Amino acid sequence: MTEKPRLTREQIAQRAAQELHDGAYVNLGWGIPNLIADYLPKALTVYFHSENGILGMGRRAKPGEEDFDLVDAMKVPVTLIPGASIFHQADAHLMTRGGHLDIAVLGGFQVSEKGDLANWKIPGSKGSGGIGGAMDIASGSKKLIVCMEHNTKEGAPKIVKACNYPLTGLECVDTIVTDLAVIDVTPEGLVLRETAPGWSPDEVQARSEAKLIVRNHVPEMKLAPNSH
Amino acid sequence: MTEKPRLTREQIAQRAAQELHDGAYVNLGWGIPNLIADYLPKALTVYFHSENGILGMGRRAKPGEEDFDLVDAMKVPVTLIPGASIFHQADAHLMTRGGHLDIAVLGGFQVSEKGDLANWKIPGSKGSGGIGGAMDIASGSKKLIVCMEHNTKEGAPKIVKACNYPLTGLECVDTIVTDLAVIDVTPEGLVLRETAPGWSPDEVQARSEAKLIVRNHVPEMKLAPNSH
Amino acid sequence: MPASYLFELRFCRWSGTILGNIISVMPERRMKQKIVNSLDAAIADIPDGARIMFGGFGGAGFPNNLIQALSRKGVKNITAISNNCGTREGELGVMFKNGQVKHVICSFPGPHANYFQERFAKGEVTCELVPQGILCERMRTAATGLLGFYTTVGVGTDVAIGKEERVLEGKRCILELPIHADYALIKAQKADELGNLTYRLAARNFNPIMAQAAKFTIVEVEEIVPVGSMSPEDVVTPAIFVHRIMQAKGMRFAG
Amino acid sequence: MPASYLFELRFCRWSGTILGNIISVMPERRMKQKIVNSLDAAIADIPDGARIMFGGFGGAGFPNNLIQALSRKGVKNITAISNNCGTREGELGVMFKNGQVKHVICSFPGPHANYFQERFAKGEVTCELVPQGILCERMRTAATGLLGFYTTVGVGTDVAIGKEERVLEGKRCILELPIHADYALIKAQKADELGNLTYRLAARNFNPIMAQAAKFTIVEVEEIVPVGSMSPEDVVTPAIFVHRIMQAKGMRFAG
Repeated sequence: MTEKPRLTREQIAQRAAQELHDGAYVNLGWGIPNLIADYLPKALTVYFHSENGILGMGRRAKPGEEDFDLVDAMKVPVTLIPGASIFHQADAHLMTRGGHLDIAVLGGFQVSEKGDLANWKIPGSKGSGGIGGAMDIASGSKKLIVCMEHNTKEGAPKIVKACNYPLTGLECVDTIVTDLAVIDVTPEGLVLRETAPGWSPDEVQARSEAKLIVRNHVPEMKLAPNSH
Repeated sequence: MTEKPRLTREQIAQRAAQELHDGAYVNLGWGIPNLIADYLPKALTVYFHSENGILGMGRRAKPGEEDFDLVDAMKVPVTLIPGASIFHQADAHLMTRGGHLDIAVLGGFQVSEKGDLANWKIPGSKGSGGIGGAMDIASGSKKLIVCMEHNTKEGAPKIVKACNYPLTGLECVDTIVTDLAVIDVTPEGLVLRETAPGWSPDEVQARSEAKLIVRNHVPEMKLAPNSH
Repeated sequence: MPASYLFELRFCRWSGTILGNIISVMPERRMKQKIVNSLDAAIADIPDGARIMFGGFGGAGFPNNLIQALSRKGVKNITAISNNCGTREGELGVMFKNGQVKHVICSFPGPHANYFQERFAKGEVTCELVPQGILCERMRTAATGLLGFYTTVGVGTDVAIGKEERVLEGKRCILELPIHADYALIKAQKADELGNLTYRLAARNFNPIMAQAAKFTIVEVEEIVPVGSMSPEDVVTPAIFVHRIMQAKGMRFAG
Repeated sequence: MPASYLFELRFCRWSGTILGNIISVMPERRMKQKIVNSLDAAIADIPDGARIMFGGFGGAGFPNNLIQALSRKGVKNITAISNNCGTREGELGVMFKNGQVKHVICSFPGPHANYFQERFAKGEVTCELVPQGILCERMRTAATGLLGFYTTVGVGTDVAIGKEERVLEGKRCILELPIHADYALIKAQKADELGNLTYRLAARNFNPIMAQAAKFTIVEVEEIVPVGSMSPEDVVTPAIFVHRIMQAKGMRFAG
């Protein structure tokens, strides 16, 4: 089945960037979340946290500017903004786990209707797998946003009733931004807040396993004018 | 009963100072232990720890030299030696509790034959009492020395079968230095290592409630030539 | 458009230039919001019944000016978490003198905490004594989002009364629970305008731990410096833990 | 004789003068004993079967020179505690390539840990995956003499399998136990001759925690500076946690 265009990974990041607020302390995970820094609304000042012990990361280092003692959690050489601070990894995770970060954004394989997250291991995959900081981040952030495609490459829904992938955390997700929708996890269940341009709530529901609650009119996402 | 002269508080400190070894990291508690710094053998370099976050305390500040941001655990303005470091109170007690200090010296009200220590509250005393750092220090130091008078002012033994004062720690004391004796706590019980000049093992035993084990000849303490 | 170019656009708005790997930007919007201009304003929203951590040890690093303001405001029924209970009317003493504290969690009230002891004797203040290092760890446990820890400290003593005991690694240990607080009042030497802090010598003591542990941290400092004038490696308390800053000349009660 | 006079006598022997409140003394005896002159000497006494923590994260702060020496020495059956498992032959990679590690406790082996994955697939290496912050806390728990802690992290996941679960503060949590080690191999920027350490930027990462947690800490540094040339407030790892120091030019495997 040929489908309508979905959001690109960059556009998912662009939409997720709108969830950040001025002055927020923010951790961005691997994958789509890491693209968010490129799409911050200009009016925002956000302080980026890295779990290897940095608060106040700036942009990536340009060629020739790299300092390999100053890398982010993805090993990419970065810069610092004025007011940055450096600390050890235990203090870095004191911040994640202790509820000090305003917003964390992680990638995801599956999110359940209760907000359970699976994002570290595909069942049956070879090798050891790896957890990294995701479980600490998932457990403690004031607000956890998951950015992911709405469906697997094979078309299977990633918004599920219950995760059957290895879990990262229970009932930890607050908001899901996919290439089809923005969805909030509420005590009543998953609430469909926005759909991708050109997609109806019914079409999004059809590509989800979990029930999506539709309240009144569901608007389409607005991407910023400097869209890619 | 008029008794023979016992060691002064300063002489107890002087004898206890001989228990320190070169290069040791050492915490000195309130009271007699705090006098030990004055009696270090000249050949020793010892690094003094203070539980408010100092390693490498030097001598007390002289008049006019005081900096009230640089005080020891007794609130006395001190100095630093080169190579000193400053840290917060949690790291200071990471050192005490985590077994990083080579030697700690505390005052005592009672020590039992198993090495239990009571040093923070006299039964029936008015007021709240106060624990301070003593319980952390007692729990974690590689070697714990207690300095105290052998008997109360009323003549009651402070080396007891079991403490009836509120406890500071169980089976934590390694060595006791009193105004009558040096005693080691061993798995077999309390071993009398030395007596004060002019005192016999029997006389020391008579002033102790707990049984003191006497192995072979028990020498008299030697105080350093610069004795007070 | 490559990522670095987008960043550059964003920073150029703040006339950004690169200094080594620190990009010089001036995010004006946020950095002044934590700074207040009076001691009374600094503590104005602290309500009766609040749980408050107070930094300081041995006469050093006490937020004396904030404590004086809190005393003036006349808040009542405070639960105070502090190593000690003041020296006469100094440090926390004034809060006990005025009968503003109902419960204190401390390690060592101190030989000059006469106002505390008077109230304690009358039953007007209750007191939980905690070993000093365990006090630090219980606060740090709250700071780091953990729910409790096992320790050998206090086993077999009055401190263990009512606490769960078990054996781990062959050692008797007790369960200690986190100490949470609504506010921390702390003292630092310098703050930058974002709230990064440094401390002077042994005035550091409990202050960095309390800043991490409380929900809302108010700091009095000797000096406020511009953002970017503190080396990132020298920051002791990162700005994320600091919510309000007041520059105050150091009032000291050495006891 | 007053106490201060006795102190002065002691310090005068080291030609002590007062600089502010730092007394300039030169305790020659101890300060050189931690410094060794070769990488092989630095790790010479590490036996087969040792439990070793290795600092470093994201290509920064790895004790690469010490790891290379350990690999040359050919120790076997090592239990490695490290955030990752090397990048190809770099960082810890060489230890897996040579089959020197039997068990690893880590959070994220990493996309280029091919030698680890090969051994793991063959069952020659076992692996305990630990959430990264919990890895830090379990090491810090060992460092600080505590016996375990409760956390919500990992509840309901593979990480919780076999662990005690209970409810505290209304939250499901699991018991995590300390991670002890015989040695830590770490990387710092500067050491003074006593072993006080500072780190450069994000090369700090796990190094200070591991220095505290292991029984014996061996550090490679870029630079050794005289005692007294480091400000006491700037020391990140106090000398008490450092047992052996080797100056080594920085070998880097950025992966």
